[in-house]
Amino acid sequence: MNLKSLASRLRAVWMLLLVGIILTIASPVFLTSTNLLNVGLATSVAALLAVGQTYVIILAEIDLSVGAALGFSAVVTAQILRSDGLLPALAAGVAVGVAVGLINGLLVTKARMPSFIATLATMSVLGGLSLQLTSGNPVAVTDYTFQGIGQNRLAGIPVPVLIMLVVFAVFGFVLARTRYGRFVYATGDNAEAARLSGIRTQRVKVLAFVISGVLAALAGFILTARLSTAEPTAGTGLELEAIAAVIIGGTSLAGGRGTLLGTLVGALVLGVIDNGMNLLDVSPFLQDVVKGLVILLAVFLDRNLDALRGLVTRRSGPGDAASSSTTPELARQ
Amino acid sequence: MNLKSLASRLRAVWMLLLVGIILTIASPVFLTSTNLLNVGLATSVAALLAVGQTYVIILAEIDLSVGAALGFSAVVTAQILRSDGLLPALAAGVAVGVAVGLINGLLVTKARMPSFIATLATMSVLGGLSLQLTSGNPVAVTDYTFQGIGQNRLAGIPVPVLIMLVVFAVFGFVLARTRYGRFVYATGDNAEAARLSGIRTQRVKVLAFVISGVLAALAGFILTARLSTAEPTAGTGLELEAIAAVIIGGTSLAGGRGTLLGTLVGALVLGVIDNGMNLLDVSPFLQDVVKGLVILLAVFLDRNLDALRGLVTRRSGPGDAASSSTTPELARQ
Amino acid sequence: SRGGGSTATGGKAASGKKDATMIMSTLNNPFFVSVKNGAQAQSAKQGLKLAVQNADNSDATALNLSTTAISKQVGVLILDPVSSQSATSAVNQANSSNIPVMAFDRKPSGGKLTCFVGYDAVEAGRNAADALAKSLDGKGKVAEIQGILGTNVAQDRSKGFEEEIAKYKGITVVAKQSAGFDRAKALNVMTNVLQAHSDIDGVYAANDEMAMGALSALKARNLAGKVELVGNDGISDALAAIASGQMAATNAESPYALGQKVSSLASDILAGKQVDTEETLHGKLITKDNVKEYAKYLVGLGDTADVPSSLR
Amino acid sequence: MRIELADVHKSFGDNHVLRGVGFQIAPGEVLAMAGENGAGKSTITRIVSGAHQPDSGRILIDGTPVVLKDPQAAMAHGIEVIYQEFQQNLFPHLSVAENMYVLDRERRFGRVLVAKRRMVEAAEAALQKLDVHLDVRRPVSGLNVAERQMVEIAKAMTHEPSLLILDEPTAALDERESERLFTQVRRLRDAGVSVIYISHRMDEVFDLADRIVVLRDGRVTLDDAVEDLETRQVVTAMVGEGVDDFYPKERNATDQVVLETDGVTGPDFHGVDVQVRAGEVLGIGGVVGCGRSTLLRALFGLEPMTGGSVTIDGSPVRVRSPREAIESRIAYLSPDRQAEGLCGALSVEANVSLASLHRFTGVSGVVRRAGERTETGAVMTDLRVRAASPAMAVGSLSGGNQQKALFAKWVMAGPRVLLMDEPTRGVDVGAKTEIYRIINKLTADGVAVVLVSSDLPELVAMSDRVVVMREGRIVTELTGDRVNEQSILEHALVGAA
Ligand SMILES: Nc1ncnc2c1ncn2[C@@H]1O[C@H](COP(=O)(O)OP(=O)(O)OP(=O)(O)O)[C@@H](O)[C@H]1O
Ligand SMILES: Nc1ncnc2c1ncn2[C@@H]1O[C@H](COP(=O)(O)OP(=O)(O)OP(=O)(O)O)[C@@H](O)[C@H]1O
Ligand SMILES: [Mg+2]
Ligand SMILES: [Mg+2]
Repeated sequence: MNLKSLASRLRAVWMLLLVGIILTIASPVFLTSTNLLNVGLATSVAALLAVGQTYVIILAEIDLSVGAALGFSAVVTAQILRSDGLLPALAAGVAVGVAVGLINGLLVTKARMPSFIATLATMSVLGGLSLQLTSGNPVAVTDYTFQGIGQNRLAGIPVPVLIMLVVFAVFGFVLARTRYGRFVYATGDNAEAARLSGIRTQRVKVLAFVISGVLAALAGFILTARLSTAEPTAGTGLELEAIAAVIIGGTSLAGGRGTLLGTLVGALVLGVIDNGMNLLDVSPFLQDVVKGLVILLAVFLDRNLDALRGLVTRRSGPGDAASSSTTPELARQ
Repeated sequence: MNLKSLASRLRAVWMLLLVGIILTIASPVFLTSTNLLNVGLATSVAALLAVGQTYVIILAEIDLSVGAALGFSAVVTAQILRSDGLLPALAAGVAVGVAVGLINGLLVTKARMPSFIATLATMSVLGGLSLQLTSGNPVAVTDYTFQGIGQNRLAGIPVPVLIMLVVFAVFGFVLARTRYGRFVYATGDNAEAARLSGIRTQRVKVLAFVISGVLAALAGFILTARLSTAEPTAGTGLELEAIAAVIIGGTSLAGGRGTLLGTLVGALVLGVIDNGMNLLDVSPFLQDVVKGLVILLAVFLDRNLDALRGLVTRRSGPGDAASSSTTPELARQ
Repeated sequence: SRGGGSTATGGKAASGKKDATMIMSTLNNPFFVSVKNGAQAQSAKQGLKLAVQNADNSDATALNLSTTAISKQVGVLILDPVSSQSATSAVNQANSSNIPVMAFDRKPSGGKLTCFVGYDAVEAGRNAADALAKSLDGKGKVAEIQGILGTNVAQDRSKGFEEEIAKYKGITVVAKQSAGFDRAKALNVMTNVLQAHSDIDGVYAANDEMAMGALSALKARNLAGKVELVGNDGISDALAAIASGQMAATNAESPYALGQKVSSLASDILAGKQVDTEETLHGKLITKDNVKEYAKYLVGLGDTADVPSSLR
Repeated sequence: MRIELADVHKSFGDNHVLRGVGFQIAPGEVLAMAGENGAGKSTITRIVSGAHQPDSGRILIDGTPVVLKDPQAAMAHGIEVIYQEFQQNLFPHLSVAENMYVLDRERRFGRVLVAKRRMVEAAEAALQKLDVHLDVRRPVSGLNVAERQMVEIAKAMTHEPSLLILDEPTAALDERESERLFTQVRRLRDAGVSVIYISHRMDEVFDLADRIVVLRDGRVTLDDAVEDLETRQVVTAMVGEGVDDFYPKERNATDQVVLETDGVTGPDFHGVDVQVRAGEVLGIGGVVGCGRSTLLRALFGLEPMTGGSVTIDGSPVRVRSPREAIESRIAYLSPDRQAEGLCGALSVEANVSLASLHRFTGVSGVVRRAGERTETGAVMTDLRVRAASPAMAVGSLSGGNQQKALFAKWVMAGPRVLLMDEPTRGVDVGAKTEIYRIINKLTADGVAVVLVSSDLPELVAMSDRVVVMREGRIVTELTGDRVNEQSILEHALVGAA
């Protein structure tokens, strides 16, 4: 978008490189192509959720329902796959995603509910529906074509990784280069000004929630195909993972700022941490500790690199630090 | 604070009454004093977390670490209780709460990290530490006095309920009537304007996180005493319950607005829903669905009661709806 | 039956009550769902009004649910404790309200139980260790995939497994990672473990859900059936995997049978009959040799949901 | 375009703001709208722009009744608005160019995809017309108040409007920029565009308008061609009484130096030496970007000071934060009341007492509400803050009343030094006079005042002494008769582009 966001992207990339270099030294296996593809594969599901989440967060909203939406659309897809075949199943899964997104979007815009609580409630509803629909049992998937979405490779690259890259490219392009993308930034930056400027801010928001819902369904396909099973509780907790990826990637919860490239890097940072800890056989009790500390370090560097650089070149005074720390609030209107 | 917030408190009370009336009709047991005290008892732990969360959310921040802080301080307290007795144990538990709050506060202010990701990371760290400290095993508590915190009654009222009421009274008073409370509202509404008025906004925030940490420790005492055991994973998920209570109680995630009375009512609404579904033997899979729907309804009514009333008295046009929906943004500057 | 010696009667059961509340530690797991199904099927047969509640793995929720059930004066309170220690409060409360209380799966560490019925989780870990060792002929490198840390089952199964596997000098545990009883997590964790230890010979997963996730990871590397995989529980997918030779064994603990047992005990208590105070159920090691037989046994119980269609 | 309002009513809750407003504008006419703070001018603006709906009444465009249900509907009729508050117009994190073409209704820069380079070029060209030179790729958050105002104006001009509404556009502009704006307004008028121009500056109103409508308590109290009117009549129609003396300046300066700076240097100013005496008002003149605002911010601890020293009452002070400034009894009235002045959701009362709350709290920290209410009430009455209730949210006051509430906060803090940047921005003539009286009262009590204002008559009338800044340095000091608009402008502009 502009220089500032470019810099923040690059910063996230630095973090990724830092973690990557440490792991390359610590584990001989880390920097092999199979392992890196594993990271991509493990990241793909949360990363897809993070794409929609980025749109929603740039709009100064949040979507906590993505994990549950993933689970619900996964079980619906799997059940229809058993009874009616591939295409109806895929269509039904996408329809669930659209419906969930529409409902979230309308609750936030028309019913004027804070997105945090609205999507927390839909998360609860969808989680319950998934269990109800399946009586709590996983739904096995034997369709060979469908499994391919998760298990095949194209030119040596796992299909989920390809899907992830295509989705990031397409939605990144939409965000950065289209009118709709500009409306997303403008509405998130200052919803009132956007409305008065003639932007249909409610539609912009509803569409973002729909994107989030559809990508949750797509993520559900991948996860189901990888496991050959749809689990009603499959997405539990993935919403926090996705949100963390978005924020680590430099998008501000206050809205108006962020890039999809940052989100991709954020998702990869999280994936690399998990992968690295498994490779190094870090004690499972300590994994949460390490993960938390690495996230803290990453975000700390991201937010303070300028200030730290300033310290070195002695350009910054107390006023600078204070004024930049208040920018997010200023921006909130 | 002002008329508007008073009205919103009352609205939350209406919701509570509505749910209560329905349950009184549906279940003969609901409106008995033992059952109502059960609701109070069941609510007390999440409600304490919601008190600190209210401060933090009015400051336009969020504290996701409260559940993990509860668990960590609980296991520390229980371990020291076994080795060194009651007072050192309580002191250690409180010290953990203070330390967690300080760390969160400094991460958000000095290290300028978004509170969502900072407290998500501390949540992960604390969760891991609890497991590490206990090797994943619960720590039994046999101290009779300590158990009394959770299991005794005073004048027929369970001690946790009394503690909850005292905490709400004290912190409600602080928020509504003291200088610090005023600073919390001002900083949450417009941190820059507050800073220019001479308020040390960073201290205000740090103190709020400390309050949140200490109340998490207190909630940990109660839970441990009730269960006669400290579980490393005891607080998991309670942060979302607490945040939901705060928002249902009318506090805005955008900051600057909210009351503790609202939070108490919000927590009770959630407690009553749970209690009611159990009394009515709602199928466990459907409970999540019902709970989500009731939350949606409650918040919808809370946010739209004025507009609905306007529809009835025919005073309001479409533009009004729009303008009141934008008031929060306008008000935030 | 095989349990402990003493017996007890259900106190005030003669009051003619016909209802019971069963508080499950979780329902986000097919094992517990099947327990619930078994219990409900059996109650329907015996005319017992059974309410099932879900504590969602939270001690606090479990306690709150118990308190509510006790103030409703249910005929029998049935607990599936989230953890042994934390269930004590609920048992004590029920005791002082003279409500008969029974527990299954995990035994509360205090209070007076009318009866307890359950599988031995430490033993489950041991059995799995023995089965794994046997299929590896006592030597090789293995990985352990643990459940949700901090839960009783995860702790006990891990303890049993580690104690037992240590007895086999030829076997080294090269990786020990948690996948939270979750299939998708196990897939990622196992993929990474295979990356670090490509020469692995065997895997123990603390439940079959994770075993299935691990199996997906093995399949992706064409190692299914080559790396010995042992799980716990005996869910339908695991039975199918054993039948097809992709999995070596599982320590099956029929949840449906457990549920049935719980309901019939509750009915006995309400009817004032004598019941054993303690009944430990033992898991059954299922391998390719006996998987058909076990499937037949389950179908006989009426538990078709836990039998893969290929074995019905 | 001919637009007519007939019997328009609007209430916010119990506050009946518009009580039957009616007037019309002809094509190619500039209609000036004047009225006290809170009279309802901005509310009319928002109704015509589709942002608010009237409770009753009609709007006719070229004789046909229309319903302007949202901003899009108004825009479809070619209605463009420059709102009073920046927050209603701009996107801080978007670039200047994106701000200007955010909607791009005509899809000049692509139907779906955005042609960024062409957009940047168009934005540069549009600003050029206003003689504004900015890097249009920079985010708006880096601009100062005047620059933002110019961007807003440019944004409204990007569409060829048939009705342009400007709600106090010059409140943040200096003479030069205002003049450029007027040139554009006249150009549009000559092209047949209708203009509604809202201002509290009578000279501008008479300079620009063809007709004047005065609003008082939600009713039109005067509607006449400008040739038939005198300033006096307009003011009387606004405030209900004659204002004889706009600038009731009292000379209270003493010899005792309160604030002294010695060679202070900061981001946009260098080697500034000023002395302000007790009871004195020191005006600072200069054009946009001369560094005077930054100087004030630095004195209040909001910008780093890299050199020089500051003394107050003879003792050196080092101010690194607003808090330290307040402890040294320095007060600062920010020109940006939205971002830096008020807590919008808090009550008027809580805002006014915010900087002096310690006076109403003991060691316990409990606020003595009664004392607080009495004192804030007194200050608010003095300053004529019009609020339906002191407990209402300050954000729902009219713009001018918000400004007065902000002023009240600093009066109440009892400062020794009062730094004011555009203190009467958006304040009506009657209330301005009140603010000047308050300044007199403060100086009589020995407060040292520094006044930065782009309202030159105000600066001339209210200052005892004026220093003029150019490119971050003080270029001259004017006293006595030399304090006049002519010489301030001369010194401010010499050598400037
Ligand atoms: N959104 C709102 N909610 C409640 N009251 C409002 C709102 N907007 C305006 N008002 C009230 O309407 C009245 C008129 O305000 P308006 O902004 O139209 O005045 P104005 O004539 O533009 O004043 P100024 O010269 O100070 O800008 C004021 O009393 C104000 O408090
Ligand atoms: N927050 C900011 N970020 C970046 N640049 C700024 C900022 N504020 C001011 N500037 C720049 O600093 C320079 C000095 O601005 P300053 O506000 O001191 O001028 P001024 O003479 O007081 O103008 P005015 O009379 O309009 O208030 C301007 O070029 C402006 O663009
Ligand atoms: Mg106005
Ligand atoms: Mg200025």
